[in-house]
Amino acid sequence: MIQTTKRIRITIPADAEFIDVVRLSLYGLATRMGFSFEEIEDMKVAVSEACNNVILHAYTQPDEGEIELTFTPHVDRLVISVRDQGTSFNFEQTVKGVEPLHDKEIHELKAGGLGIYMMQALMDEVVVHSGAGTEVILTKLLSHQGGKTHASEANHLSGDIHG
Amino acid sequence: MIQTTKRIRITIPADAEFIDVVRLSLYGLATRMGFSFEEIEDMKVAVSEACNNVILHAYTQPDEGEIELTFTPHVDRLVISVRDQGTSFNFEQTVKGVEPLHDKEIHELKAGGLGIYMMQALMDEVVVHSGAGTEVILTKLLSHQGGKTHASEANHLSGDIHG
Amino acid sequence: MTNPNLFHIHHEETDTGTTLYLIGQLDLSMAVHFRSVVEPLAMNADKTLTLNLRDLRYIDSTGLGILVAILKVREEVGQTLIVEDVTPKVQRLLDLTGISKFLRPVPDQTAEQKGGAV
Amino acid sequence: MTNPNLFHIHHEETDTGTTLYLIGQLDLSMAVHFRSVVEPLAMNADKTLTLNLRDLRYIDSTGLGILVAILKVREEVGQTLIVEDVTPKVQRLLDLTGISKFLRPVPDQTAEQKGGAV
Ligand SMILES: Nc1ncnc2c1ncn2[C@@H]1O[C@H](COP(=O)(O)OP(=O)(O)O)[C@@H](O)[C@H]1O
Ligand SMILES: Nc1ncnc2c1ncn2[C@@H]1O[C@H](COP(=O)(O)OP(=O)(O)O)[C@@H](O)[C@H]1O
Repeated sequence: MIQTTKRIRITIPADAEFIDVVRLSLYGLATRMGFSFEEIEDMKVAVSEACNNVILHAYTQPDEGEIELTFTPHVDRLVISVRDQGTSFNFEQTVKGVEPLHDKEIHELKAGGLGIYMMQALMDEVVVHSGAGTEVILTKLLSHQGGKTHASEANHLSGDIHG
Repeated sequence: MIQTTKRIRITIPADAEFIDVVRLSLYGLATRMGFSFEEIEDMKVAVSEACNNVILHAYTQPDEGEIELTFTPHVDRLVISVRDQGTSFNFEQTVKGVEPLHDKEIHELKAGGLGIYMMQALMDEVVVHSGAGTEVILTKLLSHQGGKTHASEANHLSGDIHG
Repeated sequence: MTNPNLFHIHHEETDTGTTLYLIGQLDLSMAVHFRSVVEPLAMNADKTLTLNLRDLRYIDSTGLGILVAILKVREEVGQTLIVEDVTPKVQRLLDLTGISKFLRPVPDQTAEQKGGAV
Repeated sequence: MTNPNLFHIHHEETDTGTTLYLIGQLDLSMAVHFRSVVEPLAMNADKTLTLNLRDLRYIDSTGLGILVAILKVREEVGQTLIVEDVTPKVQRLLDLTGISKFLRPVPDQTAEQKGGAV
């Protein structure tokens, strides 16, 4: 029903107050595509992590820049791009240091550094382009084992009569 | 908390499937601004009417164009612009014919023509620019008689401890 | 676990009447579907037609326009349209547009509180 | 009638301990506020500190990072952090990041089903 060439673009100020609007939009699109609630939660967190990073790391002046998001629904996946025009960073270098806390002792813990790890753990693909600013491209596949849920979602989409 | 110069821009395909995403974004922004649920419902309907009109009337080719929305939060109001690049129309002329069904008999009823009437009834101000396409600018004031609700909303916004 | 906003229709049929429960958001994306379901039922003069709006979370001029069209069809076949369990949110739009006065409320439930539809 | 997503904290104090109910979405916009509330409590070694997450609808690395910071503070003052009524959604993120193993579940409620936190 939602075709592959169409997309939604959302631009928000690089301000944490606006990230919830992005999550709500994502929720609206993803339910219509037939994603399960768990998949949608995964995407909400991953996209928020990308936005958090723009707000925390991309712009030197607080409340200056913008975050540009593009949601492109495909038949079998949702591709989400999160772009900023801020200072860039070396993703390959950074990603090497990225790790969860499973093997740590409590005194070794640091409070930060979980964002990129979570994006990678929650999405099927994470690609980062850094140059004039940063573009993070997050991809989530529509799972096929979830076919039952999706069929019933699709019913609601096409509005079939129940009962 | 949400400052006056900031704004959210959302571009969707001129396709009814995507309007719910706009309503969800609006809900997210408007609750944070402290609008009451009734005011938010009013805005959801009004913005949807503007989007419906783009989809139904602006573009000759179905599924061709886009709808560009801008949400600009001010201290005392939310201003929403809904723009298309489609065929324009004479708003002043059209608005004269706009009326609700209160004084009609059942056989006089027509199924259409309620959209502009509802926008005007539900918003505090409706301005339409027509030229290369159409821009509908919808304004809703943060009501002051609703101060009690807003104060408690604002508490949640600033995250005050309850209890 | 489904998105409560996605529109669907629950259909209940008795010997004397049909009740459609409209669930979720009735907007432009669902208008064609809704119309295709309700119009044939509206043309049947032998049965009452009731729309239960308890779980209708959203409606705009698209859905209201279909209600108007259905009202006219019911009038033509010498019947009425019963609309029940209207939430305040939806009632407000029915009042605003003037559609309320054409709807026959269910006597026992809504007549007194809503007051005075024909 | 409030947006259930807007974050706030409900605070319960007894002679022996403090329980904070985290309600709504804990994201970057609420991180500073949450930290300012929870950190002073974490430094108090004389009282237990419990976070009730029953109504926590969303958390991301921002909130999880504060949990980690609080864990460290509790460790330093020779205490633990009790986290109770964790929903599956939040549990998943605690497991994914490896934070689970540092949290002490409430014995009677979550010990068996969640299994094996220290
Ligand atoms: N959009 C961005 N612009 C600039 N730097 C970034 C961006 N995203 C991530 N980074 C860099 O990558 C690092 C790791 O990010 P992350 O894993 O999310 O953890 P954290 O944000 O807690 O440091 C950041 O500290 C930052 O230096
Ligand atoms: N964005 C637009 N582009 C072109 N024409 C428009 C647009 N919006 C409204 N119109 C014109 O105004 C008329 C009245 O609109 P409205 O009151 O919403 O009722 P309806 O859409 O049911 O006709 C439409 O029929 C159309 O001719």
